[in-house]
Amino acid sequence: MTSTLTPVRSKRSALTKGQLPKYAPYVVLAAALIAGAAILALVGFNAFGWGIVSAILFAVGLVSWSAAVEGSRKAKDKLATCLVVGSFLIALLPLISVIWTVLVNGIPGLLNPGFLTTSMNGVTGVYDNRAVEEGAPVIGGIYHALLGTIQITLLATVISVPVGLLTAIYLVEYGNDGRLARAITFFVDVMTGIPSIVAGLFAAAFFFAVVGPGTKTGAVAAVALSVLMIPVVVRSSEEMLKIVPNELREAAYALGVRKWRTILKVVIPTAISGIASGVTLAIARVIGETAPILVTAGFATSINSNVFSGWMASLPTFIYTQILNPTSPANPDPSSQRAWGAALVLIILVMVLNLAARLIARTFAPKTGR
Amino acid sequence: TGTAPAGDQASSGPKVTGTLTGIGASSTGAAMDAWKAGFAAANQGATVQYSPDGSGAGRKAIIDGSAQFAGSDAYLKDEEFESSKAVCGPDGAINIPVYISPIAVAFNIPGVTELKLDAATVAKIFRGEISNWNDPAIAAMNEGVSLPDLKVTPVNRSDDSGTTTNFTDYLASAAPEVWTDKSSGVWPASLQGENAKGTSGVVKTVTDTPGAVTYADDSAVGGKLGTASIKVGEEFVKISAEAAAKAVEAGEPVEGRAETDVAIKLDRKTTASGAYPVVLVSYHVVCSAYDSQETVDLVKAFESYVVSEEGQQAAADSAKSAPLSSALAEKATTAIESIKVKS
Amino acid sequence: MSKRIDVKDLNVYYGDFLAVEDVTINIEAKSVTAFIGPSGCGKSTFLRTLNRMHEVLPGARVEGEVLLDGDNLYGPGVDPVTVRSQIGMVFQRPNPFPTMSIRDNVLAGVKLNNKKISKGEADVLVERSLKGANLWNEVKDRLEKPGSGLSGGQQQRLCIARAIAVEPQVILMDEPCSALDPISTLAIEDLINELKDQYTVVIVTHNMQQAARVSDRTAFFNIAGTGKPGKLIEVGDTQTIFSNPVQKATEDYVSGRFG
Amino acid sequence: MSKRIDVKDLNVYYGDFLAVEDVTINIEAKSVTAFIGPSGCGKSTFLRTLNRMHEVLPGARVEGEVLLDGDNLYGPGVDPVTVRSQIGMVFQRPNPFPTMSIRDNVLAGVKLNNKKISKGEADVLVERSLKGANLWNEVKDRLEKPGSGLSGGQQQRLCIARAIAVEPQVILMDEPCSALDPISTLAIEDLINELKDQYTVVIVTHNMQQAARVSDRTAFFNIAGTGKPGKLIEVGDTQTIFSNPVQKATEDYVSGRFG
Amino acid sequence: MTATPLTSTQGAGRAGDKIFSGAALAAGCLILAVLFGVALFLVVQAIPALTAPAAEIQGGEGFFAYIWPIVIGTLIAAVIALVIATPIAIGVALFISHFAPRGLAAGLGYMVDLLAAIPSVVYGAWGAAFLAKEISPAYNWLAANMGWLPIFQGPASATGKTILTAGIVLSVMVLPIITSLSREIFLQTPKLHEEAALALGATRWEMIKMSVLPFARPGIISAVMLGLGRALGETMAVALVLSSGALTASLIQSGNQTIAAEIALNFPEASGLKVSTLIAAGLVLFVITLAVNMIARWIITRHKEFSGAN
Ligand SMILES: Nc1ncnc2c1ncn2[C@@H]1O[C@H](COP(=O)(O)OP(=O)(O)OP(=O)(O)O)[C@@H](O)[C@H]1O
Ligand SMILES: Nc1ncnc2c1ncn2[C@@H]1O[C@H](COP(=O)(O)OP(=O)(O)OP(=O)(O)O)[C@@H](O)[C@H]1O
Ligand SMILES: [Mg+2]
Ligand SMILES: [Mg+2]
Ligand SMILES: O=P([O-])([O-])[O-]
Repeated sequence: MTSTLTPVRSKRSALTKGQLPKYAPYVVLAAALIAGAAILALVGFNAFGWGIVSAILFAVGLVSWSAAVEGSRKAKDKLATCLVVGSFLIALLPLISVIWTVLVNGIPGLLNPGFLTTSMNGVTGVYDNRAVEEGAPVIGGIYHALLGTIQITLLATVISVPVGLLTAIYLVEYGNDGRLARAITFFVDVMTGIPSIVAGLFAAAFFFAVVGPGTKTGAVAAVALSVLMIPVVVRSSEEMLKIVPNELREAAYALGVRKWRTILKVVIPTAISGIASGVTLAIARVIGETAPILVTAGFATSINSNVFSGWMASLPTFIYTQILNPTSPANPDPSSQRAWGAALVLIILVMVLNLAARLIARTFAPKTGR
Repeated sequence: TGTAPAGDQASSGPKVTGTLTGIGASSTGAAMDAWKAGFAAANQGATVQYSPDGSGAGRKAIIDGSAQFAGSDAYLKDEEFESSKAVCGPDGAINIPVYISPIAVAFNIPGVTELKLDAATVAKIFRGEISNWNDPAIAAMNEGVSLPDLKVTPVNRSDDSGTTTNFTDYLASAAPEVWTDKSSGVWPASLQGENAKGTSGVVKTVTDTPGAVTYADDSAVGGKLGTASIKVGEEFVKISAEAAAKAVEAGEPVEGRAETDVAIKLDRKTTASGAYPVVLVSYHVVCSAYDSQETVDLVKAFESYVVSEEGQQAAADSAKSAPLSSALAEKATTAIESIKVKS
Repeated sequence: MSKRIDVKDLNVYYGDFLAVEDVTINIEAKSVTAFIGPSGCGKSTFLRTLNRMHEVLPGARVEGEVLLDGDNLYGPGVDPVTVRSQIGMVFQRPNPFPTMSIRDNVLAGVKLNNKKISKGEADVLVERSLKGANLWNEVKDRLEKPGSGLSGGQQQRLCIARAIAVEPQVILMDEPCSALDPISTLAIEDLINELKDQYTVVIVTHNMQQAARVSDRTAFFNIAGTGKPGKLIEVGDTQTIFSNPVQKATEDYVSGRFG
Repeated sequence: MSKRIDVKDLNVYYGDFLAVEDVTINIEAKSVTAFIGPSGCGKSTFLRTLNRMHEVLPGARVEGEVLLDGDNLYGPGVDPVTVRSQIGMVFQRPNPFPTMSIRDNVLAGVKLNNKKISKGEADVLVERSLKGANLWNEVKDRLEKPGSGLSGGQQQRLCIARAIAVEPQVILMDEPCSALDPISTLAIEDLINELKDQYTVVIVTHNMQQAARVSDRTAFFNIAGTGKPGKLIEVGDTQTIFSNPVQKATEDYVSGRFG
Repeated sequence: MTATPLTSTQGAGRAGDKIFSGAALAAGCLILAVLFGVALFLVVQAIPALTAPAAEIQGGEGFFAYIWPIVIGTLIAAVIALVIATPIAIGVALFISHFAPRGLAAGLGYMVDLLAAIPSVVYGAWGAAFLAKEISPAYNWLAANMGWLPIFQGPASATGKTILTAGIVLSVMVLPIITSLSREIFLQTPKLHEEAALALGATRWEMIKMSVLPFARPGIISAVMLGLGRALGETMAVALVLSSGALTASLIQSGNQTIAAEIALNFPEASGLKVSTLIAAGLVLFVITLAVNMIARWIITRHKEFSGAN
């Protein structure tokens, strides 16, 4: 056999035989868009429906063409790709919608002078009525709630992360799948299903019993949030620790490294990115909680910088009351503006946290660069 | 910042300091904001904190001693009154009316801002027995109003609520033949319909849904929705603060309570001219006796301010509530004066 | 069933790092070609470019042409999946699927193309492949057990069985015997000898004797120094390379004390 | 610095499965002992019992005694960590720490144990260890790069460097050269030769020549069949084992064609 | 044999091990203690409702009659949420880990994590004000065209605030939980196993099926369990979105209720026996979670031998 080593060959490569041409997806996409528009024109056109119908037509068209030309394996691969990309696009819809809602409604509130630096102390419906009826500026801010949220969440994190991480470590490294470990695993799962309000009531009842009736402080709220946070931390950390390869542990043990140092310096750094993700997830999960804070931290309208004494506000409770019990029931718009502004701040806060966690994770994460 | 009330009545009493803690109804939250601000401005060193956890939570709190006063849109139940004696002394807790709120029947019918309805028609609307706004029963009472062919969507409160208690109490008393359920804070489960959480929730839902109708504190309805005049006796009474105050005056004291207690049993079937009987009275529940003089002074000063003309005006400005009538305010003041240190 | 491979001017990169430079080599059909050379000179890297496994690593890319019976593997529109189903591979580190039983591991590749293989056929295939890899006797009683509970050498032979089960046209083996004992090594060498009647085989080995025993042609790779790219120094008939190489470097390497 | 190991009647289990049965062997101080035998016969398993790495696997356990200079490793109150810091190990599969740079990988034994070491000392140690493993030249310019970007053989040498950096009294090596080219293999063999002046070395190898070259004594393991436990068939001077073994099985194995 | 070097040295280091493992054990036990505390709290407070005469319980027909419709409602909402969220979340996680261009993946992951950052009140407000309105034409269409299916029986709710809408909002809320955990695990799939599949000529999807999904399976189940916990226990969003009512099979009519929302809606005004009833409802939810988890654990352990890790 003489190999033709000329780079430009007229005959089609055997390797690309029975394969869709490169432009196939674009052709199908164009066809799907046109057909989608046609179908939608029949039932009444709207952009959203057009997108959905075209996407379905595209997937069906591409997959069946591929099935006809390339066979079922490639077609399945294309189908999977369509589904995976499609699910991502679907997930973006609510994200964009919610973020858009929050941005549109929240920016006016956020741009209010003093929104981040003042509290609601002394703000009454009179001002809101004036704002609506006479066009006066909307006053009142979220400083107290922001401060409260940060402190309560911080305290909850300080409680939950060590407990959660240590528990995960126990389960993966020490539990040996024994009876206790299995019990903990099981009950941690059960704990994830505790409704947030029950966590709040439990924490409140606990502190009422231990400290005295009417004990409502940021710390009580932090305990309630910890009950919600711990299972998320345990679950996610446990999964991440489990997939650290055993050979790394063995490598450390063989160097005469103690188990606890191995865990701290080899296992955790290897899993840190996942753990950080889990912790941020847990924080995000509780930082937006309303119900448990209402029953544990009281309801403050003024600034309190001590988590261990006195009532404390938080952003979610602030948002909640501003939406459901506007400062002026007759003119709820200023309250709603403050609520959305606070929601925006809360989201930004979590974003910043998330970024920080990723940075931390990156510093310790396995180096894949070269 | 805060309102600086002129002609300070509360500050004429003893100088008070300390923190007063209240828990209770969320519906009076806006008024409480006004009272907190007004009271704090007049009394340096004294603060009031109020957590709008709900009336039930408030009553629980005063019974177990975790709050010094409760805001409640119903007076204490008998068994609650009995258990309050443990913390509040032998005379138990007393109910002081602080806030009157007429409940509007508010609807969203494009082009219609006023309707006249009687109790039975209202009941039928909310039971789903009248399903279109052009129903003859409605038309008969509203000559000259062009009623559209529009589906009726009744919207009720999804949460347990004082507004619902008073509204269903009105329907059950004034139209017992149609409204066969007992009065209750929870909407009867057998009725299918739309609902939403909180006064602002139902108002918003109705505002967004043509043909929807709900019942809500008048202050939150504002001018956005149409409101119904209710048939009392032979006339249709438009909702207003005065009409609500009249209906409250027609009520009677509740039996078996402390001598000075001001709990009112409303008469929903009143035929008093100009009275609007779909009304809710909110109370502050306070102890008849407290452990320390300081607390007594604080409670007295605060509650006096709340029921004073000026306090009522502050609430009206802020929350658009209906002020107490002077007769009622006087009774309330007497009750407040009776608060004493535990012996 | 077998195909020839012609590589022209191939440069292989990890990101910006040129790992293998300018390789031109012809690999005959139905023959065994051995790659030898010091550690880190790019044998594995180059081998992985022959079935487009290289590009799986992030940032990794190639320049140049690899022709499989005249068709450029890296031509426009070529699907790496098609390439890989024709060119099988055994890795330097054994990698059985830990979630599959031994039997399923062997059948993993076969099932991709032939879903409806009957149980009987499958049994025959499993037995033949495992026998080919000299593993049958050791695992025949625990075919349903997970593949991860095997010893290092057993795992490697399982991977060989998995690769030959799909009967690819070319088989690339990256140090297939490095974890094996002499008996298994012997079996694998026998297998390679059988395979070359039908398939094209490329094998990376550190074992000079092995290269001499099994291969028809040998390619010697070397590296000038740290950070420098690996290069193909010489390729030729195995006998020539071992007895009479052209390059001094080759001679030094093959005559060095052996491992 | 070196210690002798005496094993008495050792049985090794994975759960209920008896993997290695009834081994009695004496390993002299300052000597090199090679373990040979077919794949799956329990060489790795037995080796791991010598520094109590075996028990790291869930369900794994041993019965019997292993005496390090007369002290039973499995005696009551013995801390496995102490054992392991005196008896180092190189694994069959290279396992550098992915989170660490090449330099930190070498220093892992020191740093993970929180021992204080000055930068200068550390530099000296890194260089000495990497030179010992014949890796220095290849990585000296990229010591701060991650260890996972190395070729298979480079990773294995990195693991050897890591093990000798802690200067244990006994070094166990599980096929340390299986992934290495002849030059590196040579370097490692030289290293072993140096090491035995000070340390006790145990090495598992499939390479008969290597066993013959580096070891003073050789132990042959074998397995009767699938599911049967591995057994120590014969142990003796390397020369005797290769030229004049007592057992027929040993003779068959060492005289077989070699890999 | 006297004190040997093997036993005598490094006492301090050994103490470190003891302390560390002790701390880990203590943390685990603390969790059990807290959970025991919660359970005790629930049981003690629930007893009056469980023992009270039927007529005194809300609805007048006893606790069981009161609770079972909302148990079903809770399960319906959670099932809707998981049925929608699980495939999408796994798809999104795969997209980020194996499909998206590498440079983009981290940013995209970050975006999905943002969904977790949104407080539940905001989800509630969004669901009630925006989603319900936008989706109600679709419900009308379903009622008109698919009404023969009991779950799409008309007439559709005028406000769109149905259990299906609540389920959709819940699915958006659990999506980031499942995605984030699955994604991290997908990313950790050993390259070795991915390459093994690819080298056999597997397409990307086949590679995922052969090596990624089996490896991640226990992790995915854990992630789904976390999501389920959230879906079962979510309070405020459901309270705001759902126009609750009696149990109905139709998902597009108003009606149905979940336990957590029932508690949140009624607790503030509750007193006396009503409080006990609500807490008993919390206890029931607790038991449901327990049961669901037992099933899930059972599934996981059944396949233990082939678990991908290590
Ligand atoms: N994933 C990677 N990223 C960056 N560089 C790499 C990677 N893998 C290998 N290299 C580098 O590429 C070069 C060639 O490596 P390769 O693995 O091909 O060597 P090899 O000849 O197979 O060696 P060995 O015989 O030790 O397996 C080496 O310098 C190595 O450090
Ligand atoms: N983790 C494990 N669980 C159960 N059995 C195992 C495990 N690891 C190894 N085995 C079994 O124990 C026996 C001995 O295995 P071992 O790894 O010690 O063999 P080996 O002599 O080192 O072989 P090789 O030369 O192939 O590495 C084999 O039958 C193997 O299948
Ligand atoms: Mg290699
Ligand atoms: Mg081995
Ligand atoms: O005052 P409400 O109880 O109706 O909110």
